[in-house]
Amino acid sequence: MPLRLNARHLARTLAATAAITGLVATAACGSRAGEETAAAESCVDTSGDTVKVGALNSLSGTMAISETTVRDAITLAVDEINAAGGVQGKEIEIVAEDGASEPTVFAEKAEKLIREDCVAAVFGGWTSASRKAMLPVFEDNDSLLYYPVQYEGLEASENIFYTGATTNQQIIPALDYLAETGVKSIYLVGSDYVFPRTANAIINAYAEAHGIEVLGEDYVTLGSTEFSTIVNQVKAADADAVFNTLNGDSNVAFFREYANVGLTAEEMPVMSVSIAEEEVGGIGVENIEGQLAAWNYYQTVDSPANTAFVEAFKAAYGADRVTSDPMEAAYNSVYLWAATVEKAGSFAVADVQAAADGVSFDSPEGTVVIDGENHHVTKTARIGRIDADGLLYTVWESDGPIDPDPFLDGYDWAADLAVTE
Amino acid sequence: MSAALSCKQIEVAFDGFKAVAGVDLELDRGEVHFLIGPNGAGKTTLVDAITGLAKYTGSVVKDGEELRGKKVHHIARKGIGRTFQTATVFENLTVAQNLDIAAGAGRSPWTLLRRRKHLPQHVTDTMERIGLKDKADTPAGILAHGQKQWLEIGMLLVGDADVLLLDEPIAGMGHEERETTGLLLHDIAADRAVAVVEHDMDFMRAFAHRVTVLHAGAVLAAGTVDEVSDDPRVQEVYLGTAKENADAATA
Amino acid sequence: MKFFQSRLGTWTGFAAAALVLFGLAPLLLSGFRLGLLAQFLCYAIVAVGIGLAWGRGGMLTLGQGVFFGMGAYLMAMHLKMADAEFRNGPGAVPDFMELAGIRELPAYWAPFSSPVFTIAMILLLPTAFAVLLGLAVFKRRVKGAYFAILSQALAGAFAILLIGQQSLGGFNGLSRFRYFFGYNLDDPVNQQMLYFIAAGILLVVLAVALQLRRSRYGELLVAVRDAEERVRFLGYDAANVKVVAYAVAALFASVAGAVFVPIVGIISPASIGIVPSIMFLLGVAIGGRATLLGPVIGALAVAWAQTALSEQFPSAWTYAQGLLFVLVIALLPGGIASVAAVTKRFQRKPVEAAA
Amino acid sequence: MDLLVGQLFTGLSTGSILLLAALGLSLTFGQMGVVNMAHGEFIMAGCYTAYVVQQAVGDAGVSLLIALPAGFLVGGAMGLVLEALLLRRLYHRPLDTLLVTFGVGLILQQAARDVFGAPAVNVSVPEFLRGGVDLLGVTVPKTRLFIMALAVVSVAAVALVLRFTPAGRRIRAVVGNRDLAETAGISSRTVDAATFFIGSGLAGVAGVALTLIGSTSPTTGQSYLVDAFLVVVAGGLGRIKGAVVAAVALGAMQAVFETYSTASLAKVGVFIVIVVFLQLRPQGLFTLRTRSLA
Repeated sequence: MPLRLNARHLARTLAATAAITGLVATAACGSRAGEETAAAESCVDTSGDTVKVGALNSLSGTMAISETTVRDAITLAVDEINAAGGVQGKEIEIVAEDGASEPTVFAEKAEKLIREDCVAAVFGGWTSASRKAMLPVFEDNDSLLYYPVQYEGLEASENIFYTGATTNQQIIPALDYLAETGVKSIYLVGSDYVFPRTANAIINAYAEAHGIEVLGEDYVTLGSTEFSTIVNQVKAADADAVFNTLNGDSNVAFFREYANVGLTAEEMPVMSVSIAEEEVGGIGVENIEGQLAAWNYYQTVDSPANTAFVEAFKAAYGADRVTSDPMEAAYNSVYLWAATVEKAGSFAVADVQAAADGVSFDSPEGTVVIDGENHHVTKTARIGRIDADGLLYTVWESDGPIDPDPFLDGYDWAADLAVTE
Repeated sequence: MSAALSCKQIEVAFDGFKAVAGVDLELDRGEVHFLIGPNGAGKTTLVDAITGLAKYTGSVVKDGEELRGKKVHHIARKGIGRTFQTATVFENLTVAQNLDIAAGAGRSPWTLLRRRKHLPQHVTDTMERIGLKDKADTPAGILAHGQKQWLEIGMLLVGDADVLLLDEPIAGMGHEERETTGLLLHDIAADRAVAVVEHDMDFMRAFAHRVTVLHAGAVLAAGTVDEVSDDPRVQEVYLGTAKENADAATA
Repeated sequence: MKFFQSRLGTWTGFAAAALVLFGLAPLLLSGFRLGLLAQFLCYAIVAVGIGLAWGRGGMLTLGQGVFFGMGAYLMAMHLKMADAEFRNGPGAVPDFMELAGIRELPAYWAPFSSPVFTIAMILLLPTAFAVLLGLAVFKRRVKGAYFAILSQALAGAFAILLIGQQSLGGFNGLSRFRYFFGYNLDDPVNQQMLYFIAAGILLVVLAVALQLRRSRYGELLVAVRDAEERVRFLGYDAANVKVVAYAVAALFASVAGAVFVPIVGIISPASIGIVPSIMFLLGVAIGGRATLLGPVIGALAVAWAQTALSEQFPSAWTYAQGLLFVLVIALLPGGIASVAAVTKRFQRKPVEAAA
Repeated sequence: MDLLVGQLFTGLSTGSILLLAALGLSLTFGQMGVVNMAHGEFIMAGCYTAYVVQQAVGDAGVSLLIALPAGFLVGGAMGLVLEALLLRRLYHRPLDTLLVTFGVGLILQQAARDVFGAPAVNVSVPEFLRGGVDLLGVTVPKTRLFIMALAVVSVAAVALVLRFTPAGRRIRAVVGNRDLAETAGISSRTVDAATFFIGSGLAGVAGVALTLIGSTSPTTGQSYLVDAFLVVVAGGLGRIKGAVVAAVALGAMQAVFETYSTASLAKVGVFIVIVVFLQLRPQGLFTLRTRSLA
């Protein structure tokens, strides 16, 4: 019989398969748009002596550069809390996963942590893409994500706590500082993805309202190291300052090229929002000394809480390691979660959400308080100057913690940008 | 009798070097026409030119139609088939599949997308003719060397080529196989034009109806075996080459 | 082996596969694992196409991410449109555009509110693109490593192009889909439905590939792979033969991408660039490129290993992954599917040597 | 005028970076048919060689001079090992070399991450290469001039080695006709190893040079790889001359596209140009003529 198969047979196979699929699919149909879906059952088990939390950071791929340090900070915080008796008397157990620098992997691993490992909360994520990928997973499964990185704002989810800065706690203070120091024109350079684009939209609106001229706006592909053209254009534009939203490796090439064509921090300072202590080493202090950065935390912040944090971190990971803003925010996020759980007296998501408002933590950057409305935290803005020792030193600080305003509702000039959910 | 294929003033140049420099050639049906000449005489290049592989100036006309500038597969469809110095067959396919593909250049997409229910009659016949009937389901890759050459010739036959250009069809064959191949060539030349590029003089003497001798890209002599053998220039070229070869061997 | 070539054998094979996919898997796997399997099945669908183009046709397509991405983005556009319309009425702007400051719906988005148009585009656009590109490349006899590198550059360029398109979500891509043709995506029952759809499509795709392999075209494709010039000298336009397989592979990848989107819930340039495209290929190489089921097995095995290894060894799994590729491809060129053949050959070595 | 000169220079500079990255590939891919996806990781190894040497030596200028030959040796040694352990078995399966070396690249990348840490490290630019030189009204960074010079020197060195040394003649003989070379008594095995050593060594040199302008991290090499392959494809099989022309042309195109549109679109534009170009010259700019069918 081997030579008998033909098109008719194919048609039959196809029809049969289609029929099976159709049958099973219709029989299995669930709720339609507009109907309520049965809420997912949480499987978090708090009956034992331990409680599981997830740590989801990229340990491989391009983002591993930044995210491995965040993982270290999370681990440190968990160890400290455990040493102090745990949360609700239970020891915290970390379930570690690799996000592999890919949004789909973040989504997959987040779902695994929630549904298979039954973790009470997940700490991690870095890129906006990873957060956007995880958001529906946490909402659909009604679980909690603590996201530790400054980001572009314009988001608020019941299921995410944002412990990094939103735009009004980082970018707007940076612009305020530049305006205060007499900057009348700026040049925008950024990597081509959502954070720089959103940040630059805000900067343009701000500039228009405050009489600052934007002389140029350039984007390079992520990871690009080709800056001849852009740096030449920057030099030709002769702005008072450059606002830099480049990401990762691109900064190295940018600052080297910048110094090479003879531009200096004195005549045209660069304000960066993605360069922290970790990155300075890779760029080379000699290329970036004197330039500015905008964050909420530096290793040099003078507070007892920070002294303890830096000491503990160096003890755990080596004296040559530095601490940075995202690490601190990640460290804070674990403490904030623990404090919220203690306040709620429960690990249940609904209880944690209900208790979150007003929960505070005396963090290395100062006291941070959760805003129950938008799930962000209050943060003190700091402008730092990069010094010869590779560390950043505060040159300007906001008057106390700034309330988070992710949709920039409190800024008239941002009315065109602000979108409410 | 009109020529099945007529080539006029064929010239092929590589980087200024003329591999073929103005060759005229006529192939007639019913004839086995040998192309001989020393290495580098331009025999294979001439075949490449006719079949559209090498760019040339001049003219190749088959059945009143100019072939110059046509694509390889268009020329093949005009009924010009060729083989290669090393037999090129589809090694992972069976003999039957090889021949079936060769027979099907004109098949409609619909036919192609269906399974073959049975082999076309002329494929079966050709398999018989080239002596591979009992190998129908054998992968071509494990055929003996000579059998591959026959298969390749068979592929041209089922493809209805009436001008066959065979590049060293008996290379690597034993005595008996050569004999069989020679008879096969005569058999298929009954209603086709067959051109054979060969080095083997004995084989040429035994089976050539007509011979063209190429030297340095040009026709040195043409005619019957005897006419060509008696030509002093041919003798010189071949003796000279023989002498060079001998020198090279001792060097 | 003969059994599986017979009609009964084929039916049995498909019935067994259907039983496993539709019966056993949903019974044994948790909702999460079933969702993962659904995702892997999408990779398997891509793999079947690569098996055809590369394994049978010899075209090393390092750029299947392009077609996968096209299908995925086209589907994602429809889902975002449907989502916006459900919440804010016809002509509404999808949520991510609002965030990006795009107030007006771009004209090219509008037709994607129609499911029929979307599905037609998913089927036609990547296929047409593959035909055009294939004709451009194969007619000029660009092949082998040249074609591989060209298709890889295409994947890189495509990803970069998408990153620059704010109206397609830029670097973040498109995510947060709530409804799939009117069904809630957060309902576990509907997630299972998606799994069944993926499984059904895989079977259909396998059936199509099987028919292509067994047809005269399938033999011709192998002939082109092994001796393209010979085929040309037999009067075929070899480029057309290749284009068909390339386009079918593109179509499969596009369909896989379209199903992938509602299952995984996000599509971004990171899923379709150079590295993901190589990953598609590695599954096929490891499973056995020239066989029908090898690519499916390979794609599932690689995806599964990636998940399992990264769960067990989150920071060291890359080593295992790299080693797997090196060893399997260097030592077992026929892939997992050739294990049986290799053992058999080992047993009858004398015969083989004689041949 | 300034912009024009600037763009011209940028094109040359980008081109010479591409050329440095592609030169080794042109040997291994072009002449041997091996598609080495780990070439990017060899470049990365060169970057880290520069880093390690600088840590040991201290002075940036001296260490650069040591690192260039050291990078060549490190890259070359890695190439030799790869060739001996894996590629030697795969010469008849060129497309499989692509997949195998991709796996090797994954491993090397993770190894770099474990040895040197995931964050980028800094390799200081020597004092004498800092700053720029004014040329026709444009400030030209000295590092880029250095890289251009290095590219010229590397190309010249490769050309001289291939043309005038016995080893080079053997390499060209094997590339031209492997079987004939073997019958002439040339061990193609030794020649393959030598070719791979030189090709991979050039990747190491490129890596050392690239630390002058870019970052040094485990993923550094990847960003150069695809462009480098395109240079080799556009330049033509096994042709150094082709690689040079293609690299400069690609660099110039990138610079021009970038001026008139965005950097992202520039990449896409370059790709389209290459596909169109291959329509006209399917074998690249320059081709070796052989009589074989394949």
